[in-house]
Amino acid sequence: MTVDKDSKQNKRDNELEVRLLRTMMLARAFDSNLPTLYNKGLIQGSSHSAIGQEAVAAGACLALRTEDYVTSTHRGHGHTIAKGADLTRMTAELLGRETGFCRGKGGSMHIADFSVNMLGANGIVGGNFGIAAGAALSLKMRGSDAVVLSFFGEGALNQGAFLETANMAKIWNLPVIFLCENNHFAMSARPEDMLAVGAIVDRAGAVGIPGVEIDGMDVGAVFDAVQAAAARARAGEGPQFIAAECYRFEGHFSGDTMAYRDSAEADLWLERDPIPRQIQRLVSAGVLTTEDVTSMESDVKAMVDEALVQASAAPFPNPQQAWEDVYA
Amino acid sequence: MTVDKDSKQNKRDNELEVRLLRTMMLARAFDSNLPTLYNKGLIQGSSHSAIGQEAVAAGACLALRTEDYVTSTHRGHGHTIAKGADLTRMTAELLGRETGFCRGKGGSMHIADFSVNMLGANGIVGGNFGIAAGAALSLKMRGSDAVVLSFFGEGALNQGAFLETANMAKIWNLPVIFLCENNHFAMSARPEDMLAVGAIVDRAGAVGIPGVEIDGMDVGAVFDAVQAAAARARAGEGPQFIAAECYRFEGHFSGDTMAYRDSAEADLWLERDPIPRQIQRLVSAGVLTTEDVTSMESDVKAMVDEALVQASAAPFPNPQQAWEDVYA
Amino acid sequence: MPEMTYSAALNKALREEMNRDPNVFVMGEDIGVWGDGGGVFSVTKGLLDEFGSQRVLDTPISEEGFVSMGVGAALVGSRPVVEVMYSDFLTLVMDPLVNQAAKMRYMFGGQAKVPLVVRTNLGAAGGKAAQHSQSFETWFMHVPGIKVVVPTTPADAAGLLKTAIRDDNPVLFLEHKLLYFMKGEVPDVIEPIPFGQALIRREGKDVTLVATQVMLQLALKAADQLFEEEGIDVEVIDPRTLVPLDLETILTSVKKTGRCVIAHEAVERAGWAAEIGFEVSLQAFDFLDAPIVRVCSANLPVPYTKDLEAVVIPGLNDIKDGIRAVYQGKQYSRGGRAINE
Amino acid sequence: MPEMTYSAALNKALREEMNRDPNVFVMGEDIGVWGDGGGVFSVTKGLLDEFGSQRVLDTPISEEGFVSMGVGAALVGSRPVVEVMYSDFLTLVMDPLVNQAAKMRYMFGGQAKVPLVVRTNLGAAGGKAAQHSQSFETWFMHVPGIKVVVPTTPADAAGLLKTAIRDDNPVLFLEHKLLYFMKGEVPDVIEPIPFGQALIRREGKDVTLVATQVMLQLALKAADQLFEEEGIDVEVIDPRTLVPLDLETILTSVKKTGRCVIAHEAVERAGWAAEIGFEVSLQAFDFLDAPIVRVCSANLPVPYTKDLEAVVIPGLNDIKDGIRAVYQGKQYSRGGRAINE
Ligand SMILES: Cc1ncc(C[n+]2csc(CCOP(=O)(O)OP(=O)(O)O)c2C)c(N)n1
Ligand SMILES: Cc1ncc(C[n+]2csc(CCOP(=O)(O)OP(=O)(O)O)c2C)c(N)n1
Ligand SMILES: [Mg+2]
Ligand SMILES: [Mg+2]
Repeated sequence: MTVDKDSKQNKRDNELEVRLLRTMMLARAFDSNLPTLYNKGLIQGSSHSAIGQEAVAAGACLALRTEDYVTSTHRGHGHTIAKGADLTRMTAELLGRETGFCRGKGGSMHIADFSVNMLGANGIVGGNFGIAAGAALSLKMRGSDAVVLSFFGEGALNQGAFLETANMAKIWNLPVIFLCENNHFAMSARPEDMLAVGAIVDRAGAVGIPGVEIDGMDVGAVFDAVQAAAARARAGEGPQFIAAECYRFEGHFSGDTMAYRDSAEADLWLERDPIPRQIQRLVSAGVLTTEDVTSMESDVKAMVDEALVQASAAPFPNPQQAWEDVYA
Repeated sequence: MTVDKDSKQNKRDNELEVRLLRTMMLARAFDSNLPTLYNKGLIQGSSHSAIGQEAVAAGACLALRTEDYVTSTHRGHGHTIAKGADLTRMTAELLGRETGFCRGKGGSMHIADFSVNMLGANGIVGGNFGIAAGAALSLKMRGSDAVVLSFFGEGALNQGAFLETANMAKIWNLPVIFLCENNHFAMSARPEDMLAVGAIVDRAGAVGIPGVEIDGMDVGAVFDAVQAAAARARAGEGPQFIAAECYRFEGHFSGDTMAYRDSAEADLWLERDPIPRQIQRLVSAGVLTTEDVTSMESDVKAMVDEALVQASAAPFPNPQQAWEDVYA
Repeated sequence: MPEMTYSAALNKALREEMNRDPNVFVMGEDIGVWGDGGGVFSVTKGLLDEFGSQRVLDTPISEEGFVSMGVGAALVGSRPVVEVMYSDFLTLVMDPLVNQAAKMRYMFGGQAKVPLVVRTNLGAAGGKAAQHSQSFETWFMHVPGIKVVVPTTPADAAGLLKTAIRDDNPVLFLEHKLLYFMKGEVPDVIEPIPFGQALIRREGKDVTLVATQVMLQLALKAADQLFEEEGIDVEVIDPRTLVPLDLETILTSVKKTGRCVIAHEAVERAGWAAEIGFEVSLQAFDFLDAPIVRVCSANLPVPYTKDLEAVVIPGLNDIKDGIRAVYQGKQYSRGGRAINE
Repeated sequence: MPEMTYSAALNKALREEMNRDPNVFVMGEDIGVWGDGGGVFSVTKGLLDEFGSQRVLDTPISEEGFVSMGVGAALVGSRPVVEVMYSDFLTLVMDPLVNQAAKMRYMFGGQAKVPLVVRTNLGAAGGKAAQHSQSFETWFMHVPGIKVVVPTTPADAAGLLKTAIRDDNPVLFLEHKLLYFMKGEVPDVIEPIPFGQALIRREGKDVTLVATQVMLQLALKAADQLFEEEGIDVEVIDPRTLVPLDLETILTSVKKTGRCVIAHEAVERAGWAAEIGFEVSLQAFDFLDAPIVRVCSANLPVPYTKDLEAVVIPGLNDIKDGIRAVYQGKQYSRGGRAINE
């Protein structure tokens, strides 16, 4: 299955192509910093790097409107950045500061920015299926033409919540896009061992939802697929399913030695890194020079560094704040 | 999709055909008594009649061996009878007597006879999927060639537990048969409104399990399909799925006025009653005379009546017994 | 004031809230077309006709899914009222309730608001056995971030439901199967009843008795009988909401009476009687003239047959015995413990 | 006696049981090939190599499904040991545990036997926030039919796990994240340790302190420090199993000391300290010289950042304060209540 090209409303222009690249670079730069922050003891708990998967986050979020919603997973930094969240407040949250999006209460696993309709990462695998579908139900009821995109990993497809909510999304024809990031690992588990179907999209077939399988290492392909899906959902065609094939370049979380990983397989995927690929495309098309690229790279790095500086200057919450935010 | 005739091991002989009829008659006679028992205040709580669905219970259980297991639902009398449970102890359980299968602790909704490998009705819709698949896992591990058959209604297909356990049954190639009784109602809910797939078997496709759709009003068709599925499961071909199309002739439970039911639709199904159909078949084939049939009918009625007499004579449990059976 | 059933009162409150606020909608299994037009216990009767299938959603049998969709809908501006047919099935929706709804506002640092009501019904109702008779309200008292409502009278049911719907937090609204068709007076104009305000249902000077729902009804009967028969004057308190809990009213009463009984239908061990009893024993330490008594379900699953059910679920005589025990300063226990406990 | 970690001790017990009984098998997420060969906390390390993929099953992310398969397997003769990666995910398996495993023997009138062990880990472990830090053990005390084990030392973990596996009933075996890599002496030959036998970890005459797991460790430290610094002599009791509960040992101690502190990491409201505290306040009514003190997590979700986490989860000083309070006959509270409680 491939993307239905006809339903595309806009062609990607150069400005967009560059934004896609820049968004991926920013997400990469952000996650590249995690090990350092860890080693310095600045982050607690777990945080999960999405290095290698930036094309999915960037392509998807840039294909959405600001008023559209996304729900994310434990591996949510890229999604959050791509949806437009402020880097300093994100960093502050990871550092547990008062100025963080969650006032230091959430950390990486619960990063959320409601001001850009990013409804939150989730520590429960599969926990956001229903939240996404329910948000879509509300939007539909209230006559909004916004859509909801639910990011999730292929491992989450084995949660019963998927069947339940996708089924309801279909029978009620809800404007929700299920975007599966098949990064080929759920911790150490491989989809071929755990998913009793050949193709990821077959699982959507079980609930009658049309699915497409796309190259999740190609940011343009992701953008096109999501744009098309969003257009269909907005037009009242109901839920959509996209399986984006990608790869988790790093360990599940910091400290994962990946003893279970086959290095030959990994090498093949590392060659398909979505960032060099987009660079290559734009440079060879003459849209960017290599100098442009270098300066973009140092730009995003500077942004991430600056965010860290600013976030580090922010205070930790006052212990009394632990008692706040339980009830509205 | 139809049953794979080649995998049938035995042809149905006349003796079996008569046993199938008799089993259906017994199940019908048992459930026909429920309203009276209710009105007399002899049964508490809810019990669910499977009148109209006897072909599924009889065909399926007679196609299994004694050492094979079944799990059942809230609508489990027919399954229990067909698996070979003693009528008097069943009746005693419905009447809450000490001699009941569950010593009066379970009632209709938790009817179970472990001596014939009937692992219990279940008050939780979908609650038995995992129990069936887990039993199959244990059998496989221990090198048994018994299989497990899980009865469930089409409404249960919307429980996430189905996806989860069917998926594991498939990846681990377990000897379990998922037998969906599509009686076209889940209380007042219709499958066409609730199941986002055209064919019931498509849901099994989502987890790569081969499925057949059969006429659940034809006891022979059910027998053949289950026999074939059991043979495949026993031969190591893993989980099987059967959708038996049938109809709930009575209300969901006693007192259900069925205001939601379309009588024209019901009339069509009532004409397909599996019992007259099997009678017709056997009488016209000369296997049974109408006298034989009449005497079978009074036979089973006498059995049910006798069971009621005996069960009614049994004592209620001693209050002290409430404290027993919590822990082994 | 008109008399109506608990079920009809809930129905009225729901209808009025749906008329008042277009963001309120209801969903659940068989709440639309079942029976005489909505809901196994008729709470949603007539709503499908009045508000249409866009706001009255008959769901598939997918409890985890539709409760979690309620959370999502609440998060972006709707005010869903989701029905779970029996509270025993709360086992299936613990994740959306506990890990999502109750935590979102906190873990997102105040960004989120989850105005979700989940309605269901507690308790035994005669022969419904182990999987359709349970009372799980205590679990949710142990989960910060969710409110827990346990109304007994039709008027309270209606007024508290309005408050629940207008509350910006997740509310678990726990009805009781045996109350649905009991009647009581309900004001013509149903005003929201604030959470966290216990009611003294009967004044008395000798013993304080805290109870909810069916146990509250039995408690009132027990109090009247004991006053008549033995001159024991029992003050009966209905907390109405368990979270927030109006401990003040209870403490004030215990300080007056010096004796306290707590009755609930939930299993005794680790049930909420322990929580209230513990707090009372602390905060009224110097006022207590006798050990506190709790009258609760035995530590057993609920069996099917009548005589056994009666061993597990407390009845009128159990409550009377409990009151007499505390009055005489004796301990009270509903019978042997389960093996191996 | 060799020293080993809690995780290694569990691993050893599991391996020995798998060798002893071919019906024992393990399943769960990432228990086979993850990490250095099994389990996020290494409890199942090496088992896949030793016993093969027929008895060591790496599962999909389908908690409800695989726990319920554990129930089914147990029902027909296997002895499954099922791992749930974090106890927060128990929200997903409440139905198979509560409505199925715990009830089957009872509702089937003794026909069924469910020798199932579900292992998981409780508690906060530094920045794991609201969905990976919870302690739900109290919920299961409120469910007749299931046993609840909360081991603290490596030796207890190993011995109690053996008992759990040999028990013919469903057992919820609750480890603690912060204990996995703590060391202790473990006997060469691991004998099963009977359920329902509390241990006096430290004798003392002034105050009885009941605690489990991390709180128990802090309690022992607090006791030593307070004895040194202030001469308060604390008796520290480790119940080891919550169901069955050895209340006798606790009561005997309280009758001796006249004072009682109960500490747990679970949320205070409706946590098991209330249950034990309530029973103690009844059964040692005439022996108590001061109101019982509980030192528990605040009624809040667990926040991410360190300073806030420390407000919620009790620390050494909180326990010392609790002991001092009971010693001085004062009430103790860990701080303001959450809004609206
Ligand atoms: C309900 C639940 N089960 C298990 C976990 C532990 N866990 C965290 S991430 C993960 C793997 C998820 O795999 P996938 O959905 O493919 O997402 P990915 O990590 O690959 O992004 C697991 C098992 C969890 N957080 N929640
Ligand atoms: C988890 C759960 N949800 C809801 C119910 C209430 N309920 C009992 S039977 C039933 C309908 C089941 O439909 P189906 O699976 O088709 O079986 P049928 O009744 O048609 O035999 C419902 C909703 C229940 N018992 N358990
Ligand atoms: Mg993955
Ligand atoms: Mg049905």
